[in-house]
Amino acid sequence: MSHLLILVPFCCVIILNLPIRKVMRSLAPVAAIVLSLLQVLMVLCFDCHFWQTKFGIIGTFFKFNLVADKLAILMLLCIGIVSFVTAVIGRALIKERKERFDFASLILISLSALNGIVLVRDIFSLYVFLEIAAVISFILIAFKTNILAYEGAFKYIIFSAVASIFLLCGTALLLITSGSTDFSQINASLTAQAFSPSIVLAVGLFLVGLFIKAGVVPFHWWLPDAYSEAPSPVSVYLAGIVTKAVGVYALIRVAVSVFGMHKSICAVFLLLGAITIVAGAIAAITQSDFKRMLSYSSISQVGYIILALGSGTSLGVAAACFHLFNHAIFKSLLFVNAAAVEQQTGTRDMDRVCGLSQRMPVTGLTSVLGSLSCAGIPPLAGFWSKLLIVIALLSTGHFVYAAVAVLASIITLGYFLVMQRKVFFGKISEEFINIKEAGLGIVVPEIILAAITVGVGIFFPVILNRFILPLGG
Amino acid sequence: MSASAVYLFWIFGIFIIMLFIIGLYCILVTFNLIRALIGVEILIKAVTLLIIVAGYLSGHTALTQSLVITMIVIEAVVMTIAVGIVLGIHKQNKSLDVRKIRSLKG
Amino acid sequence: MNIKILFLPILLPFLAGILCILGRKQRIFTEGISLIAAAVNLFIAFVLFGKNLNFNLPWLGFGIDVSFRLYHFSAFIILAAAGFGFLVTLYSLFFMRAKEHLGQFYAYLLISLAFINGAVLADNLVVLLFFWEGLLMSLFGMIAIGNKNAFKTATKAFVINGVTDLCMMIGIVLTAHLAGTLTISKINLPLGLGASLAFILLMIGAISKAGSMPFHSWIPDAATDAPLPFMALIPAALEKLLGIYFLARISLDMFQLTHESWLSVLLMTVGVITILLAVMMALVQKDYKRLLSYHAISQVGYMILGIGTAIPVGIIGGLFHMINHAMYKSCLFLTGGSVEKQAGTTNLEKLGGLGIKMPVTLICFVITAASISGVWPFNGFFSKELVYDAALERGLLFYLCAIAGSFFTAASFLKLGHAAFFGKASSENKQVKEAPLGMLVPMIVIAAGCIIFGVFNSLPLKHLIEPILGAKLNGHHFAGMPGNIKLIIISVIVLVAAIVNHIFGVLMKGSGLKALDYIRYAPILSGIYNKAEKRFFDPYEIGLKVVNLVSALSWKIDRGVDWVYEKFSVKTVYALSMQIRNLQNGNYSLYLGLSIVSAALVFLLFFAGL
Amino acid sequence: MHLNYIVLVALVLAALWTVMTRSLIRAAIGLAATSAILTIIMFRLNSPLAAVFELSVCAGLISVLFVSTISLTQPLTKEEVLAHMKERLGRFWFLPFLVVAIGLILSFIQFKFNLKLPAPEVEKDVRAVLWNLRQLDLLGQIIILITGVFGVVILFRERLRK
Repeated sequence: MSHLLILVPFCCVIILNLPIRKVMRSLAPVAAIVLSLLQVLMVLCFDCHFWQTKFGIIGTFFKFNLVADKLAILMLLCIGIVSFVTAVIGRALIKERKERFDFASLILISLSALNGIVLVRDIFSLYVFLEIAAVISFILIAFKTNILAYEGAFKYIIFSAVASIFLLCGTALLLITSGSTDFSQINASLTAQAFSPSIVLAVGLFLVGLFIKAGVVPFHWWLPDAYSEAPSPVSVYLAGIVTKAVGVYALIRVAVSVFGMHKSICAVFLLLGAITIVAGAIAAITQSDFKRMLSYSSISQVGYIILALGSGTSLGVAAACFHLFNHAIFKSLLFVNAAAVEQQTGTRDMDRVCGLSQRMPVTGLTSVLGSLSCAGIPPLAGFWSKLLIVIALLSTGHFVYAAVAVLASIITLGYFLVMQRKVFFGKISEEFINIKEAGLGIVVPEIILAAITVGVGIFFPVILNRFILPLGG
Repeated sequence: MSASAVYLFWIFGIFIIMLFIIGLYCILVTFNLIRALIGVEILIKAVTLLIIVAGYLSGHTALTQSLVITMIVIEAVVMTIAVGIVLGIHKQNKSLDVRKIRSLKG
Repeated sequence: MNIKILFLPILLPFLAGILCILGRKQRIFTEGISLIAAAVNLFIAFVLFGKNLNFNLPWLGFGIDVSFRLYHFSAFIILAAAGFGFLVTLYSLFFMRAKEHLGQFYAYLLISLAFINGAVLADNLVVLLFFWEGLLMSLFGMIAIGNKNAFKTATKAFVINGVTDLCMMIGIVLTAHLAGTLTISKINLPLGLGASLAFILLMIGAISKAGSMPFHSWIPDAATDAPLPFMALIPAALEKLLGIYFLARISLDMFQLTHESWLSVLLMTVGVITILLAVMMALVQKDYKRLLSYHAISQVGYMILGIGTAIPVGIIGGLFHMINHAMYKSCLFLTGGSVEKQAGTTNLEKLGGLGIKMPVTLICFVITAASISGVWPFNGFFSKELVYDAALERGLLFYLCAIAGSFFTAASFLKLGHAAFFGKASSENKQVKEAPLGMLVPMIVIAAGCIIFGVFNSLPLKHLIEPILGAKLNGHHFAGMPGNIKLIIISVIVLVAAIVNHIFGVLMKGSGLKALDYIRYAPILSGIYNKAEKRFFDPYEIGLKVVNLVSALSWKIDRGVDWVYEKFSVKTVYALSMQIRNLQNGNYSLYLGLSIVSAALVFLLFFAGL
Repeated sequence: MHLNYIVLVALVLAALWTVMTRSLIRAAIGLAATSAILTIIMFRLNSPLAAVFELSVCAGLISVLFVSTISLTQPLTKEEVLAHMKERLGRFWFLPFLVVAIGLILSFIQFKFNLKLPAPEVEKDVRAVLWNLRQLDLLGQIIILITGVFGVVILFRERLRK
C-alpha cells in the first residue's frame, strides 16, 4: 500500500492550508515531524501486513504503478530519517512562525515527492517527481531571500533545467525505440535488441541528465554553491537526501532496473566515479567555508556510490546502496554540526572559529564520529560500505579503481582532520569564549544520527546478510 | 517503421538540433538573466517538438500529448519560480547582469 | 577413568598460579598454595603414568581441535617435569624467602608447569603452539622479576625465542599444508624438499627451546640476572625436557628421519658445534652460575647429537642424556643456589674452601659433577657412552668432537670444584654455614637419583626410555655396561687426561681457579675469547647491530618518504585543489560549457564502449 | 509534408530572432511567436490537445510572465540598449551561420533509428490516457502547482510586505 506514502503527506499539506490558519500554523512543524517518524516506523517493519494490503476505495480509485522493493525500502528509510532530522532542526532554527509553517509545508510536499521518486516505475513519472523535488529545492535554497542564496538557486535552476531537458530527450528517444515509458517494458525491449547508436544516444542523454542532478564531477558546478548558501536545515536536507534521491538513487534505479548493467555503462560509471571521488576530495581540502567543504566531500562520496555501481555486480549495487544510506546519515550529521556551529558562532569560516569542542562537547564528539565514518575508519558504518565497495571492485578485477578509492579515502581523512583541528580542537579563541552548546533541537538529532552511524557499524555483521546483500537482487 | 518515417524523423531531428544549439548558445553567451531563461524556454520548445514527433512517428500520440501537457505545466511552474528568483536578484543587485552573480567561487 | 583428567595437569597448576598472583600478599599463603599445587601435580603425574588416553574436541574448525594424547613418552615427560617442579618449589621456599616478587615467581613457576604439561599433552600442532608461546610469556615474566638488568635479559630471551617460535609457526603451517592435518599423531611425512624445510623450521623451534647454539645467548645472561631456582627449573630441566621431547617427536614420528638423510648430518653438526663452543666458553667463566649455564648449553649438544644420529642407540642415548642432564644440572644449579645463599656471592674469585663448611652441598656437587663429566658409575657416564657409540658409528669426527667436549667438561668442573670448595677460604667466607634442610633435601634427592640411574641404569632405560622407541629397537637392550670396551677405555683416558691437565694447570698458575687460564690466553684462542666476552658472536647482539643499521638507513629513507608525504604530496594536492577551485570561478556559462563538453566526451565514451 | 518544412524553418527563424533581438520585450514576444509556430506543427502532427495547451500556457501565460517581469525590472533605456547593441552583436552575429552550417552538415548524415511500432490495442484517446494511465502524472501536476504557490508566496513575501 505504498500509495499512501505519496498521498498522505500531500493531503496533510492541503489540510494544513484550510482556512483555520491560526491552529494550522502551529501544527505544521509537528505534522512534518510526526509524518516522517511514521514513515521511519512503517519502513522498519517493512515485512508487515501493511505493505501487502490493497485498501479498497483508494486502491480502486488510484491506479498508480508503484513498487516497493528492497532498494526502495532502504531509500524510504533514509528519507524518513533525514526528513525527521530536518524538520526537527528546522523547527529549532527558524524563528518566525509563518516561515516555520512554509518550511514545514515544503518538507511535507518534498516527502511526498521523494517517496514518489523512490516508488515510481515509469521514466516520465520519475521525471515529474524529480522536477517537483527540484522546484522544492529551488524554493528552499532561496528561502532566506539573500543575494548569495539567490545566486546559488539560479545556478541550480539553470543546471536543473538543462538536466531535465536531457532527461526528456532521453525519454522521447526511449519512447521511440521501445514504445513505452514503463521501466520493465523498456528493459525488456533493451535486452531484446542490441545496443544500436540510437539507444546509446537515448541512454546517454538520460544518464547525463541524472549525472547533472547527482552532481557527478564534470557536471557538479551548481552543487557547492547551492549547498553552502542554502539555510542550514535546507543544507542538511539537500545534502542528506534530496540530491541523493533525485540524482544518485535515480541513477541506481535506472541503471539496475531499466538499462541493465551494460558494459559501456559500467565503464562510464567507473571513470566518472573515480574522477568524482578524487576531484571532490582534492577540492575539499583547501576550503575554509565549513559547509562548502562538506559539499565537496558530498560530491566525493557520491563518486564512491557511482564507482561501486560501475563494478556491475550485485555486490557492487548492494555496496552502492549501503553507502548511499551511510552517506545520508553521516553527511546529514556533519551538516547538522555545521548548522550548530553557524547558529552558535554566527560564522561558517573555519579559519575564524577554533577549539569549539570545549564549549560544544556534543557537537564536537558527533562531528568526530561523522568525519571518521565518512573517512572510512572502522568500526563505523562508513568503513563497511567502503570495504564492500573495494571488495566489489576487486572481485571484478578493477584494481586501479579500488586503489583510487582507498587512496582518496586517505585524502578524505586528511580534510576531515584539517576541519576538526580548525574548528573543534585546540584552544578556544577569545571571540567565542562565551558560546554555549546548541539547543536541544539540534543536539538530539546529532545524537540520533551519530548513534545510527555507530550502531550500523557495530552491528554490521547482522545487517549485512539481512538487509544489504539482498539489495543487489 | 518504414524508411520514409526514419527519413522524416531525421528531418525533424535536424531542426530540433538547430533549436537546441540556439537555446544553448543563448544560455551560454548572454549577459542577461531573463535572456538566459528565454534560452531555457527555447530548449523546452525543442524537447516538446521532439516528444510530439516521437509520438507521431511511433503512433503513441495520445500518450505523448498527455506527457507534453504534464511537461508544460511543470515547466510553467519552474519558470515562475525562476522568474521569482530573477526578480529577487534584481531587487538586491539593481541589475540583471549575469556578471554580477559571480561571487560564489572556489 | 574419566578422560577429563587430562585437563587436570594443565588447569590445576594454572589456576594455582593465577591464585598466587591474585591472592593475598602473605608469604605463607602463596608458598602453601604453590607447594600443594606442585605436590598434587606430581601425584597426578604418577597417576597418569603408564596410561594411554586420547581426547579430542573439535574447536575452531580447519582441523584445529583441542586434542590431547597421553602415552608413554608424554607421561614420562610430565612425570619428570612434575618431579623437578616439586623439588624446585620446595627449594624455593627457603631460597626465595627474602626476595621480592614472591607471588609472581610462584605464579610463573606454576604456569610454566601448566604450559609444559599442556604442550607435552597436545596432539594438535596449533594447541601445541598455543602452550609453547604461553611458555614464552612465563619465561619472560620469570626472568624479568630478577635483578636490575633482568628486564633487558628478559627482552633478549623473548626476542630470541620469539623469532624462533615464528620459524616454528611457519613450519607448522607448512607441515599442516603438506600433511593435510594438524593432528601430530597422524602426521608421518617422508622428507621431500618441502618437508625438509618444514622439518628445519620446526627443528629451529625445538632446539631453540632446548637452548642449543646459536639460540643460546640469553641463558648465560639469565643465569646472572634471573632468580636461581628459575635457572634450575626452566633452562636446566623443563625447557630441555620440552625441547628435546619435541625434537624427538618430529624426528621419530612426524618426519621419517633416517640416518641417510642430510638433515641427520645437519642435526649432528649443530649438536657437535654446540658441545664444543659452549664448553669452551664454560672453561673460562669466573662465575659459578654462568659456568653452569654454559654447560647447560653444551650438554644439549649431546642430546641433539644423539637424536641426530637417527639410529636407535643414539636416540636412546640422547633421551637418556636428556633426563640425566635435567637431574644433574638442576642439582648443580641448586648447589650454586646454596652457595649464593650462604656465601652471598657466586663469583669464584671470592669463593674458596667452602667444602668443610658445607659438606652436604660438597657431596652433592661432587656426585653431580662426576655425573656430568661422565664418571662411572653415575648416570652421565652411561648416557654419554651410548651417544659416543652412536656418534662413532656415524662418523669419527663427530665422536672426536664429542669426546673432546667431554674432556673440557671434566676440566672445567675440576676447576669449579677446586675454586669453590677447596683451597683457601677467603676472609668473607669464614662464617658460612651449611644450607637449611629444606634446600638440602632436593639436592640430596636428585643426587641420589643420579646414583640410582647410574648404578641401576636398567631401571630408567627399560621402563622409561626404551618403550618410547618400542618396535624400532628390534629387541635390543642397552642397559648394563656398554658393550664396546674400547670406548670405555678411551673415556677413562680422557678423564685421566683432564685430571692431569688440571694438576698441571694448578702447578703452573698456582690456584684452582686459574688452572685453565693457559687455554684462555693461548695465542689464537685469546683473541676469540676476548671477542666472545664482548658478545661479538652473540646472534642477538649482531641482530641488534643489524637492526640499528637498518633503522638508521630507514630513518634516512623515512625522512625522504616523509618529505614526499608532508611536503611534496600535500603541496601537490593543495596546488591541484587550487586549480579546481580556480575553475569554479562563479561564471555559470563556463560551468555549463564545461558540462556540455564533458557530456559530449561521455557520449564518445559510450560509442567507443559499444 | 512540404508545409511542415516551411513551418520548421519558420520555427528556427523565430527562435533565432528571439535570441538575437536587442530588446527584451521583443525577445519575449519572439518566444511567444516561436510557441505559436510550434503549435502549428503540433496540430499537423496529430496532437491537437497538446497544441491547445501549448498555445494557452506557453504562448500565453509564460509570455505574460516574461513581459511582466521585464516591466518590473525597469529595462534599460534606449541609449543604454544602443550602447550594448554593438557589443551584443559581436557575441551573437555568427549564431545564424553556425545554425545553418550545422543544419547542412546534419542533412548529409543519415542517422539510423530503430523505431518501434505501437501495439494495435494502444489507447488513442488523450483523455483516457491522461486519466487512466497517467494518474501519477496528474497527481504530480497538482503537487507541483501547490509547490509553485508556496514558492510564489515565499519568494514574493518581502515584496508584498513593502
